[in-house]
Amino acid sequence: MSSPTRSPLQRLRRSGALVSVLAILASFVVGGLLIAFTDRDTKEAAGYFFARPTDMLSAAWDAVAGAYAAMFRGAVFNYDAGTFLGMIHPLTETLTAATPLLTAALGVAIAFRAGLFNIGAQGQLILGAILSTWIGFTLELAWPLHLLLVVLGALLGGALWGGLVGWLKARTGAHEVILTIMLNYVALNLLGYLLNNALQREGSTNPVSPVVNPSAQYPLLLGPEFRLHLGFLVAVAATAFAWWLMNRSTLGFEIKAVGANRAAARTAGIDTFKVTVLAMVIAGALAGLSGAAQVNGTEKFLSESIAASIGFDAITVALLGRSRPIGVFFAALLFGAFRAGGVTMQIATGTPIDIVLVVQSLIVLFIAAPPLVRAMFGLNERRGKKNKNPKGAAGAPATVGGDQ
Amino acid sequence: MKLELQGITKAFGGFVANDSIDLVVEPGTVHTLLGENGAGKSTLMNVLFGLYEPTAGRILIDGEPVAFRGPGDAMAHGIGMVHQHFMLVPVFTVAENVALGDERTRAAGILDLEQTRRAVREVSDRYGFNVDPDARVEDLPVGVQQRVEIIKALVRRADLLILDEPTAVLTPKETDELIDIIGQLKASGTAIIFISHKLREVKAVSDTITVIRRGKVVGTADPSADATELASLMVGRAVDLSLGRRHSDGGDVSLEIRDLTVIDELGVPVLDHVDLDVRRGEILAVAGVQGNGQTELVEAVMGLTSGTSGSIRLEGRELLGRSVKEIINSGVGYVPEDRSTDGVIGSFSIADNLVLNRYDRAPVARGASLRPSIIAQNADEKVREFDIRTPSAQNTASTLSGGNQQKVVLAREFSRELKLFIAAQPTRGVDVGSIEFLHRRILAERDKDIPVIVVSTELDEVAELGDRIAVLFHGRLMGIVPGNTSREVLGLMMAGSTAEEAFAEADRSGRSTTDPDEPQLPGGIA
Amino acid sequence: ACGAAPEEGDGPAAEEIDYKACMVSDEGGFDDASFNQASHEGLLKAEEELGVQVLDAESTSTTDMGPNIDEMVQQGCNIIVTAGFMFENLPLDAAEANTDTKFVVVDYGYETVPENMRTLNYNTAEAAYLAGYAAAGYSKSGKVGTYGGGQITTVTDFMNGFANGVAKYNEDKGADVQAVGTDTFVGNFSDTVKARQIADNFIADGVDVIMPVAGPLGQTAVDAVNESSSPDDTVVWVDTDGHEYANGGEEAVLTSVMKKMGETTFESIEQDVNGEWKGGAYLGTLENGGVGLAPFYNFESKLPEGMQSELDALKEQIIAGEIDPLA
Amino acid sequence: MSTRTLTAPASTAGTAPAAGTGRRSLVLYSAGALIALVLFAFMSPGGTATFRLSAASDAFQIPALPVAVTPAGWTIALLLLAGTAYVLWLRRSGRGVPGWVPAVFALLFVSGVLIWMVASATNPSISLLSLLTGTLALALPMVYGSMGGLLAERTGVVNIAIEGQLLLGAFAAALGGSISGSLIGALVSAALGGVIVSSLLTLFAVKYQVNQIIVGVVLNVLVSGLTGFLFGTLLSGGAGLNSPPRMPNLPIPVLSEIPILGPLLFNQTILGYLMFVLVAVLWVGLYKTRWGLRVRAVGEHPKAADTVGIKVNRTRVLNVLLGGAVAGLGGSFYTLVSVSQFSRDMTAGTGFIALAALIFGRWNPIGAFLASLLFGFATNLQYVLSQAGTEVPSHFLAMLPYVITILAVAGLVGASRAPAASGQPYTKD
Ligand SMILES: Nc1ncnc2c1ncn2[C@@H]1O[C@H](COP(=O)(O)OP(=O)(O)OP(=O)(O)O)[C@@H](O)[C@H]1O
Ligand SMILES: Nc1ncnc2c1ncn2[C@@H]1O[C@H](COP(=O)(O)OP(=O)(O)OP(=O)(O)O)[C@@H](O)[C@H]1O
Ligand SMILES: [Mg+2]
Ligand SMILES: [Mg+2]
Repeated sequence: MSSPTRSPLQRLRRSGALVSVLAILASFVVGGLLIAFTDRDTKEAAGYFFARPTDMLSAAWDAVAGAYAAMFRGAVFNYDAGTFLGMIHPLTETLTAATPLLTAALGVAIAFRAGLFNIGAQGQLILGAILSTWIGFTLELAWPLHLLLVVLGALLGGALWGGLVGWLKARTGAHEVILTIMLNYVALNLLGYLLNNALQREGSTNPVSPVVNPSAQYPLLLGPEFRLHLGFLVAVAATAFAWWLMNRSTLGFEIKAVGANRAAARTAGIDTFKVTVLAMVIAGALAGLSGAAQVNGTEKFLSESIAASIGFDAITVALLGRSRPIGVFFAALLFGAFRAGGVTMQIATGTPIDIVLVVQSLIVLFIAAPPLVRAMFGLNERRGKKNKNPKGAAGAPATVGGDQ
Repeated sequence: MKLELQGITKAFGGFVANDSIDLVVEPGTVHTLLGENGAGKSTLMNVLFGLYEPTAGRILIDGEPVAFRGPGDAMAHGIGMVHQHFMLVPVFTVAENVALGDERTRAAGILDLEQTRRAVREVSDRYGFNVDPDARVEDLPVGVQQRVEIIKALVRRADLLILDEPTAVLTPKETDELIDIIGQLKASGTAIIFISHKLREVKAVSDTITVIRRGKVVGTADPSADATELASLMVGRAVDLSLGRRHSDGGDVSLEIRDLTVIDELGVPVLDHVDLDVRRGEILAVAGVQGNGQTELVEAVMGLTSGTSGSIRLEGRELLGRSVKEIINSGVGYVPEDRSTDGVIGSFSIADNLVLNRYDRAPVARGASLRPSIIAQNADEKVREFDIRTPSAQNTASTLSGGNQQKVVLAREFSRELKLFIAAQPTRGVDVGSIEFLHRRILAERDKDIPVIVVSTELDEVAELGDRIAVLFHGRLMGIVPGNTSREVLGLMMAGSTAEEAFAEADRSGRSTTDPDEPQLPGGIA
Repeated sequence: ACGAAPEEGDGPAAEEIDYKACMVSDEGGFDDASFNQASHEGLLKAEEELGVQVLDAESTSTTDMGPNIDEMVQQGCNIIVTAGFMFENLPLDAAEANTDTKFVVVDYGYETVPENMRTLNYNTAEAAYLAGYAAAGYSKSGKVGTYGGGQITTVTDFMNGFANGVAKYNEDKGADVQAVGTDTFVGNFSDTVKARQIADNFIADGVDVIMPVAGPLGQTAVDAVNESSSPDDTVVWVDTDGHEYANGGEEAVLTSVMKKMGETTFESIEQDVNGEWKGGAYLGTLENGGVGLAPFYNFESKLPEGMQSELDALKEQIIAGEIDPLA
Repeated sequence: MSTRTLTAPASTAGTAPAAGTGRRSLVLYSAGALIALVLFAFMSPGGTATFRLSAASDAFQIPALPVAVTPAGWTIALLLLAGTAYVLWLRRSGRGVPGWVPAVFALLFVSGVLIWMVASATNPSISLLSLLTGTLALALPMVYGSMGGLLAERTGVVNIAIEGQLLLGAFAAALGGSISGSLIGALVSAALGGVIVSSLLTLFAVKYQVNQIIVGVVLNVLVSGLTGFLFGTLLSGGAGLNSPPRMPNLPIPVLSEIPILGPLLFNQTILGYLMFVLVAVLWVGLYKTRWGLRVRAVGEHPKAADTVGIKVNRTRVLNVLLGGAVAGLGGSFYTLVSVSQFSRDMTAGTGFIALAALIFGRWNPIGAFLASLLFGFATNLQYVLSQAGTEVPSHFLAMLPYVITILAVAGLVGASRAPAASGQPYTKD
């Protein structure tokens, strides 16, 4: 909905920034408990808890504080680094990790707004990666042109895979959840096949592609010391585009209308077939863009695990961002930070990386349930101020099934 | 059973929907609640039925205070309710719906639907309902669904029956039948609370009338009071129920429908070779019992049906085969019969709903971009012009009451240059105050020399608005008759007589073929 | 929860030295029952026996691998072990940029290996060839089988070597033992139900020796064999010695194709700790003991007469280059 | 757009996958027949395809079934052509296509593909029996998952967290089984594991009305992280916490001796038998009992249920919890039957396939069961064929189950409608 009178900042405040902060805090506390309970030193000290209880408490505290401090150093600002560049290095890692998440999540979010639960970012990303790899190593072109072609290829690959879902859904009514899940696997196997055949690196027996030509790579933004590449700016541009699309464009209006009330949209003359297909095409194209960021930005070659879990994380990111482009942007940064911070935390303190998943999911849950957070922190729940329309607020289709 | 409500107050957050309401319902009487949309009638009934917990006040049954923790308790005390929006599970059969919550079972919780079927048949026979217990509810016409709701209450032996706007979707004949049934129930000692916006039937059934305005009881009225009086009491200002309209013969034929046939998914023709002309500046009212092809007629014109053949020409231009968008853009305005499903998008702002079918055209759009300032400005204008009751046009449409949602739809359609205006059931469930407003706006459109089609199952509305009246039965056109044709004749046509047969029949029975209420003006264009 | 509090200054058991040995896994993690785990055990052995400090990191995706290596460098690691081909050129780049740090790369190689790097590769086909030969000799049904987790070289080398060993047996003995499943892949390294079903299909088909090359999924074959109606069904385990390593391995594992990643990883660390770093490309073979066939334990007696000596002879031929196990 | 919409969103009942009608299925029929003609008849690899009907280990050996490939191919192709003509004729004369037509058509087509693929393998002989037993085994966790999902979704609570329920079930079975040393202990813990996920789902989705899809998606991640974390810190410590007891097969005397059917149906684990019982009980429960009537009402029209005194949210909570127990039990299959220990993310996306099966089966227990079987069949077909040494590259074989599902959903089943209230929290004032 276009609500030009409210700025994003105001909306953030209204959505209860305090609750969000508390939600994050609560998640870290739960994660901290897990860390403490499984920490080796803490367990050791617990063995003689009654003899010297402070040992256990301080051991627990050390474990938790150490882990989180390391995470902060790895994701935001490394106060231990000797140089300024070293200090801001973590931040650039966060941005790098956020890049593919961001575009894929934008795609998921746009599909959500059209009432489509797109679990297929993974497959769309893979198709984008396949095409951008292929263009990236077979062609010999000058830099900006080659990269441009790569990006177009990525968009096209994802758009095809997403559009196929939209088309099948609109044509046959087949459920998009089934279609996207199945197509993820088809894409993965297609990738595996190509990596053992047409896309296999010469002289290699492993399923990896050749390295893409330098002219097909996103140039590094801050020099060779940093992995941050132009793909990040492309993702920022994609966010701006998505914002315009969803808040200012006629197509976005149609997408939202179809997502909110298909019958009314049809009555108002909106071509629901076209919108369903286009929404999935755009969603797929954005996920495809993540494929380009992976291949032509960070990895430089294609492998079977090119999509990692980006396509699935993107769903969470999109939901956390309430399917609003700006929200998705910040959610992607948060998840990027976890990714970057998790690396340092794991190495510096030996805390298993899985804890990051736990904390991440708790954050999403708590942020989505403000009354729970208020209750946990003993803040009085304001009566009658009920979360009136939670499903609308979250921006996800409420149902998996059914043509709304 | 004697029911007393004492000081019932119900607040939603800060908003007080019921403000210490007192009410006494005597056994074997019909007590009518009258009030505008949003006056708080349904809320009060929901409190009584245990669906809402009252903020204050108490309920007494036969002098004993009772407390309901849920509808189960209310039913246990002999209260039955037919809700304004039917509480039937569409995919269930009648028997399953009736059984729900009060199931007969055999061992191990296995349903014994036979017992329920028997009970349904019993009640159905007693009151002549003619309901098949094994029919699936979603396949039934609304009138029958209504009866299923009543059966549900009766099978549970309700001593007090609440009927919340039971006639909103009924045809005149069904309404008459319902009134009969209410009479029978009353005679058997059942107390009835009746809610309706239709003053004619209110006058027909009520023993007592209580008028509610903005959550408060503002008085009682005598059923013999005249309609205008009741309306004024209800709205709190003088209401002029007669539109004082002039008849119009219309100008040139603008819309020509020829041989229009619509075949549904099962291959059954739901519209059968219909020919219709609509002239500039006239209102053609299309009457007919729900499910006889009116919906398909307007949807065919709008390009919303498939399996359509024939020809629909607007000013000589063929509409059939064009997309909905092209049809809208060629100047057809449309008020769909189900506003909340087809008319507005509940989660969109009122402002966005006001441009729902011209969001992609200048001035609302520039190229592929929307212009929020134009949308906002348009909204402010329309909210003022159409008196849409809302604190802000940025609120979502779902926060509006039905009448106000309808105003949004109308405002949207009237903000374009129209060449044809179609309104289906424009005032269904809307209170008299709003009806007056909506009717005036539709007439004003006609007077701008635009051809208008109004589809309604409401004979009052048909007679009120129609310059000519077309009647559909089983997808076929029974005839087109003058606007002042009597209810009697229209009723016969809606039951399947052709116009000639109907006039002959009415003549034979010696009744008037014209409506005495209708000022009989000879031709002449306004 | 009671007991005496330790006194201040109580150190760990091993004599700690100022040396950081570090390892980064690929997506499999350190409990993949395969190359990550085996190499990691070498690292843990170094911690215990050499007193080095250990840092380790699991990569959750390829995207984490670079940062993990960088972080290890930041942490001042003396030696960094990476396992798996997925690391590609990352260790090489890091080695070139950090010449003071040693790198050990498991299961991947480069044309030119810098001085501060040692690549560890294993010619598993050699040992798998022997296993295939032994399996063919053992099989009563005349059917043996193998399947992989995914179609990658480190997996298919085992499978092809095994199949060639079976063929060799047929050739030498004029037998007709079938090797099935050489193109059968679970499709991942985690879905136990699928892996188990493949093993069950094999068994139903009369296959009585199964060689699963699928990391943690290998356990499903051991369980399938232990629960099958025929006591003769067996498994050829890979990477480690399944007799000790697999759950229920004593009764099920005919032999194992060992790929001694733990030993060689440990050895690499030990070299550097002792100032004897050599670097370069290491290739584990039958000859140098980097790969090998585990003992047959209880199954020794069930093998055909003279099998052990035939295997020894084959081994010699392979070492001498007379047989190419992958041909 | 019709009178219906005045009351409540219309919805279809839980009927089993209905016959495909409409133009698109006609296209599909023709395409199927044409492919059959080209592939099975004209491009027939010839020779004989052998289908073995008993396992090598079976006491009772049934002779294998040899099929002459070319004649069989022609027969099938011609039958399919005839079928297409029949459908065309039915539609021309304005009649509906009976439900058995697409079923028989699909069966013939699949048989054709099967014969063709087997015949082109290096060793043109497969075991039909292990193809079928494997179908059941592969389907089992999916069936439990989709039944768990069904229990929740029938009350209008969307359950994306099936994957998490299976995984925590598998984990809990391993842990609980190891600690208690008993199968009962393992099963109870598995059910509890599923219930834990469910209780989080109800806490957030029912009590706090968080969008159900969000909760489900996130719970999967949470469980993956949590089990991964505990696996690393708790189970793999060598403390014997990851060695659950095994669940043996319990062949039913006599019955299990019946050729084909015996090994297929009467030589199962407890979980295997329970699966059949579960599907049957759920079907009867849902469509024939008071409980089922109420559950369906809550999922279709909670307000209507409320107005007749049914406690909507209580029903939802109970059902979601029960569904969690069911899915959790299914998860125990991983650690008690498939393999003897827990490993990271071992459910490998089965929960999502179960979700797809649930939708594919139109929220009907039998439909979901059949959908799971189809999926299990296609998966095992892939393995059986590659074992026989087919020419088709393994990656394409691996696509088989997914492609078949897409074709089936898009071609035959079309739109399936969820319970009408699905995803909508229920509140009243
Ligand atoms: N659940 C609710 N929460 C908040 N406000 C509500 C709720 N239900 C009703 N209201 C408000 O209470 C008022 C009374 O509504 P109610 O439905 O009782 O009116 P009504 O008299 O039945 O109107 P109508 O004639 O249109 O049916 C309305 O203004 C409405 O906005
Ligand atoms: N939970 C709620 N919170 C706030 N407002 C509500 C709630 N439920 C209903 N309302 C509001 O109650 C008002 C009246 O509802 P109601 O359904 O009675 O409308 P209505 O005027 O009767 O329309 P119609 O006659 O077409 O049904 C509407 O404004 C609706 O938005
Ligand atoms: Mg009302
Ligand atoms: Mg109303």
